[in-house]
Amino acid sequence: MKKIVNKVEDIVIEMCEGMVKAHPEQLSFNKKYKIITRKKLNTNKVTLISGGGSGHEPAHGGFVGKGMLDAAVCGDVFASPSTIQIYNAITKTESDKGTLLIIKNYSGDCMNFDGAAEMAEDDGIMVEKVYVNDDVAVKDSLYTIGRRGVAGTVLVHKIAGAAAAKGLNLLEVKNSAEKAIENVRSIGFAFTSCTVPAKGTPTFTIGDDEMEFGVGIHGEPGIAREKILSADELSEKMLERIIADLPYETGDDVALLVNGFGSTPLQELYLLNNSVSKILENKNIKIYKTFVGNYMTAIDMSGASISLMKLDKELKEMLDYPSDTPAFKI
Amino acid sequence: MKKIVNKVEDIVIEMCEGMVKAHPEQLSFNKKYKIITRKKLNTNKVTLISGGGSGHEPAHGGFVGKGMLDAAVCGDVFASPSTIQIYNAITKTESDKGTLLIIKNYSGDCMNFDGAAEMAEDDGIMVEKVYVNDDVAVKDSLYTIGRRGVAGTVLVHKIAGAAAAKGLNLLEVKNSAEKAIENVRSIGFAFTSCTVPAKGTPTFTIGDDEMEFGVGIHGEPGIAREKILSADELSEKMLERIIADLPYETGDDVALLVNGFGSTPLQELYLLNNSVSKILENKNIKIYKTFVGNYMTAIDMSGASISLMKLDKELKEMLDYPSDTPAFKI
Amino acid sequence: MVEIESLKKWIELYGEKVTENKEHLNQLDSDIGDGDHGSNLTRGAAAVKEKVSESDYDNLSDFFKDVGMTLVSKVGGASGPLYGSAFISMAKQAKESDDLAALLEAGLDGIQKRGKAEAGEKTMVDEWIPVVAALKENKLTDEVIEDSLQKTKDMKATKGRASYLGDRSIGHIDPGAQSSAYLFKSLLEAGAVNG
Amino acid sequence: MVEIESLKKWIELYGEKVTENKEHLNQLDSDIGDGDHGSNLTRGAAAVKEKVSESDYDNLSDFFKDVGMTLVSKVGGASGPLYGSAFISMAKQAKESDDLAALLEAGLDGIQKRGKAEAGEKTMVDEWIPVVAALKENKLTDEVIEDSLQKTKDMKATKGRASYLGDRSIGHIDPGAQSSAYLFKSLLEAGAVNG
Ligand SMILES: Nc1ncnc2c1ncn2[C@@H]1O[C@H](COP(=O)(O)OP(=O)(O)O)[C@@H](O)[C@H]1O
Ligand SMILES: Nc1ncnc2c1ncn2[C@@H]1O[C@H](COP(=O)(O)OP(=O)(O)O)[C@@H](O)[C@H]1O
Ligand SMILES: [Mg+2]
Ligand SMILES: [Mg+2]
Ligand SMILES: [Mg+2]
Ligand SMILES: [Mg+2]
Repeated sequence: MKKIVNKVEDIVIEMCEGMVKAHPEQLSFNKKYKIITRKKLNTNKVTLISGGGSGHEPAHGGFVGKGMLDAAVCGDVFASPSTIQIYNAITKTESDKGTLLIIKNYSGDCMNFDGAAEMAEDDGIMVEKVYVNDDVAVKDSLYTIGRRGVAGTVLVHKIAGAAAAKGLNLLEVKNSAEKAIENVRSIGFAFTSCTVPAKGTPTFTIGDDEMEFGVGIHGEPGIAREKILSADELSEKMLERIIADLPYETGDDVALLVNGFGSTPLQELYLLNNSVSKILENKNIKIYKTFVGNYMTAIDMSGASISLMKLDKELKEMLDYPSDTPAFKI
Repeated sequence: MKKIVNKVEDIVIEMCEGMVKAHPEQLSFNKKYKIITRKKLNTNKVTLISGGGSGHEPAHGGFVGKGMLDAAVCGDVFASPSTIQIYNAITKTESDKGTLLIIKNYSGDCMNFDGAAEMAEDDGIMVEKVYVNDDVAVKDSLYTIGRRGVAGTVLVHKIAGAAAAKGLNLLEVKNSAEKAIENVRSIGFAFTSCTVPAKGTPTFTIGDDEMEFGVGIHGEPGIAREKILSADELSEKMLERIIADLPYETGDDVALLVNGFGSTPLQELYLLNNSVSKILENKNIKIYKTFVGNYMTAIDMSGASISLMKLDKELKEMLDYPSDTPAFKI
Repeated sequence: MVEIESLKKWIELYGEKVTENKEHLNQLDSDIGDGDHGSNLTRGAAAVKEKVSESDYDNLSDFFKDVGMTLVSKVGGASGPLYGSAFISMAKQAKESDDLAALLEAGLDGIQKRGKAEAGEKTMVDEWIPVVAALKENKLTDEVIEDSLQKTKDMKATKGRASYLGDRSIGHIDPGAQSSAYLFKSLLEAGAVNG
Repeated sequence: MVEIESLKKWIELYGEKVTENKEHLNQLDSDIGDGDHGSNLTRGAAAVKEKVSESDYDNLSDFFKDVGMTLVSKVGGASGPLYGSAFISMAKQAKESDDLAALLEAGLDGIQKRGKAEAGEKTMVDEWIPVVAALKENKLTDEVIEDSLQKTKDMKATKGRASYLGDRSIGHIDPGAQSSAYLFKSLLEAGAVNG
């Protein structure tokens, strides 16, 4: 394992401190509970909290700031933060308007965020929750835990962040977040595995001509192991699944997020964006706004995901609403 | 070679188109000469042109926009753009106040930019040039071509961009750029080689416990092959060379750029920033502003560089001056 | 019926086992999850060890409560709240009886309240259910533990991270069932059963 | 003295050689540069082939000018302007004489004007200087070409990308010297010398 690291046990804390040091006017860090918060909290708006396992940088700390999150709770690498960490994040950022938790739909995250919400409610804090489940690689079923949350979460942060910044009340902000969730779909692929630092070796091995299609953001295996495809073919294949799912239709306006998984160079992400944009244009699905970069990563995995969010007038307004965070500026 | 790619020959064009499609309000692309320009050119300010080989994304196209560059000329991967490409960039962005070329100090770049400048001057266009040479890994000598330009170039773009945006004249903008160059120093290391797409295999091989110290941004070998170090040791070693060179002194204010080489995850860059910031603090070198990210990459190389720019009041003002480009927003 | 000393021994052995087998648990979790189950539990074991070494427990309930709260505070992931709930639930039960089967049944109950998993969903629950049943009949053996563990192999996961894999989850032992198997083996080794 | 047909053949053979040896040139450039010298020249060769196939040249100067301008326009890097300058300079010389040695001397001159490299700096110039000298004495042979190429191995680079390596550049053949060696071997094969 080759990483820029001191002691493996200290990665999360040192990384969070490094992030906060890069943005000292905007961010604060609570070391005991590993919470990154806005330096100046506004108690007159709904508080937005997200988080999850670490290893998804810049998520989630990079989305804390004006117009997006108020706090990000940082678990160990790929492990949801504990109930107690989240509970502390809620109590330390309490506002007059209540708190919305934006949770990626994983068993661990759901259990810990739910548990923390219960504890905070016992303290008399108003807490609402939304669960992001945008990954169309996973079958949505009543009999399973449903889909997982992946890169589309970033766009949900943006929409909910705008709603909160505009001063809407807790239920309204929750409704906006849910509307965002209903309209966003993602799918990804990986050329290589990530290496969880505590493990020190790649989570999976893969041939030189193979990719894992439908992969998540934790190095979990995807839908299938396949031969690698050209950028155009890959885009076609990914969009097919996404578009059919909602479905997105001719004439729809969308936000497009081309997201790298950590070690994918921008060169490749821009090239992928070119392929994806061409296909959407051919289908007359109109790209209202594009985001290309490493937003929701899987440590050092090589690969990318595509997310589309269908936009109506309200969502467009929220998307355009100013945000100023380390990793997302509008 | 695993890359998101269609045909290797088309990488530069498709990547540029993908970048411009992601920022349609800001950027235009001239496909024939591979020039990314601002959509709306302002002929009342000094025109700033940079560029070089491709493979350094987001450089240089990502720095075209308000408060930074007016045009980026894109060569093939790691090959300076041709004289004719650059000449066309100059003529197509001519302003009333002349043009400054910001050149990274490589034989190829110098020859092509110089040749293009001569051609443009023959056409009666005022052209000035500056050469960025911030890499302290290379000995500066009268008998060689001197140092090469690396990540510090981004900060030079920023300073020169601010000077031009403020309406200064050609010589003043050139002076600002030169002042920036005089005050910036960088050094980098790599854990892995990059893979030039046309070659298809890594430029160098390296052991699992080794790094290349003092490496450039083209997969060129560095000062020495060494055992990998911890983040703290690495930071100490890099800063030692940088600080001794200018030298930077107790009480100095600096801008700090922690730059990834393409496949280095943000997690590691933030952790590196933490180490570097701690050391600078101990030396009482004051960090005025920090930038952490993949700014000047070497395709998919894993590793990072550190750049410091010593700041006086004037440079601080220019650094703080608003810029709004795809990859650099202040 | 059970002595607090043997239960402290139990938790100590369990901590040792997950720590020794960290890589194995991570590997099982790499196959159908995210590769951190061993790391998560090792972190938890270290935190529990530190916590319980601070006090001299004279009642079971306090002991289990500290174990449970430490797991809930320090581990995160899915296994933190699940094992945490098990011990917190056992702490409550310990106030009423010190029957081992009843205690562990309460633990299972805690896991199912938190995680909503039923038998056959390829989770740690598939290790707990047969073990609790055997304990009730005083028939807990290594074979019971090992058999139920192996049975998770052919199951298709419908809870937890492995459920994203659908059919691809079949053919692998569930990591949480494996760590629970260590838990119950430790129980036997600690002499807490029939002791 | 030289026939335009044999010089067209020269350029054709040169294009073939760099294309065939693309990987080798890239590998030499990987050792002390950025690994693209073969790719750069192959791109140039393709562009030149396309360009010169369009016209039917009846004078040398126009032919060289098209070759040179194509390289300057299409290749970039260090080798584009250097080889480009060589041919543009030869185009000018061709207006005055058709002596091969004089032509190539003009080419060398063009390279040195552009790149400012002197003998011993481990560049293509170290291939050109002995070749031009030999041509003047009518003694150009494969050995001359190969010997000067091998001599670049022990040199320390002080121009071009390899100069960043300092002493680490010693022990490797210069890629630009290698491609120039192909250029001169093609000249012999094309029968342009003494032809
Ligand atoms: N809802 C659930 N009910 C019971 N056990 C579960 C549930 N979800 C997950 N598990 C167990 O947790 C184990 C994974 O734990 P761990 O790897 O530590 O957490 P994470 O999945 O968050 O990385 C699984 O192997 C499974 O046994
Ligand atoms: N100043 C110079 N004068 C003469 N030859 C040079 C000079 N700089 C570089 N070269 C030649 O160019 C070759 C490298 O060309 P190439 O790899 O195509 O360009 P780049 O270095 O831009 O990648 C070197 O091997 C050397 O022979
Ligand atoms: Mg996990
Ligand atoms: Mg090159
Ligand atoms: Mg796991
Ligand atoms: Mg080269």
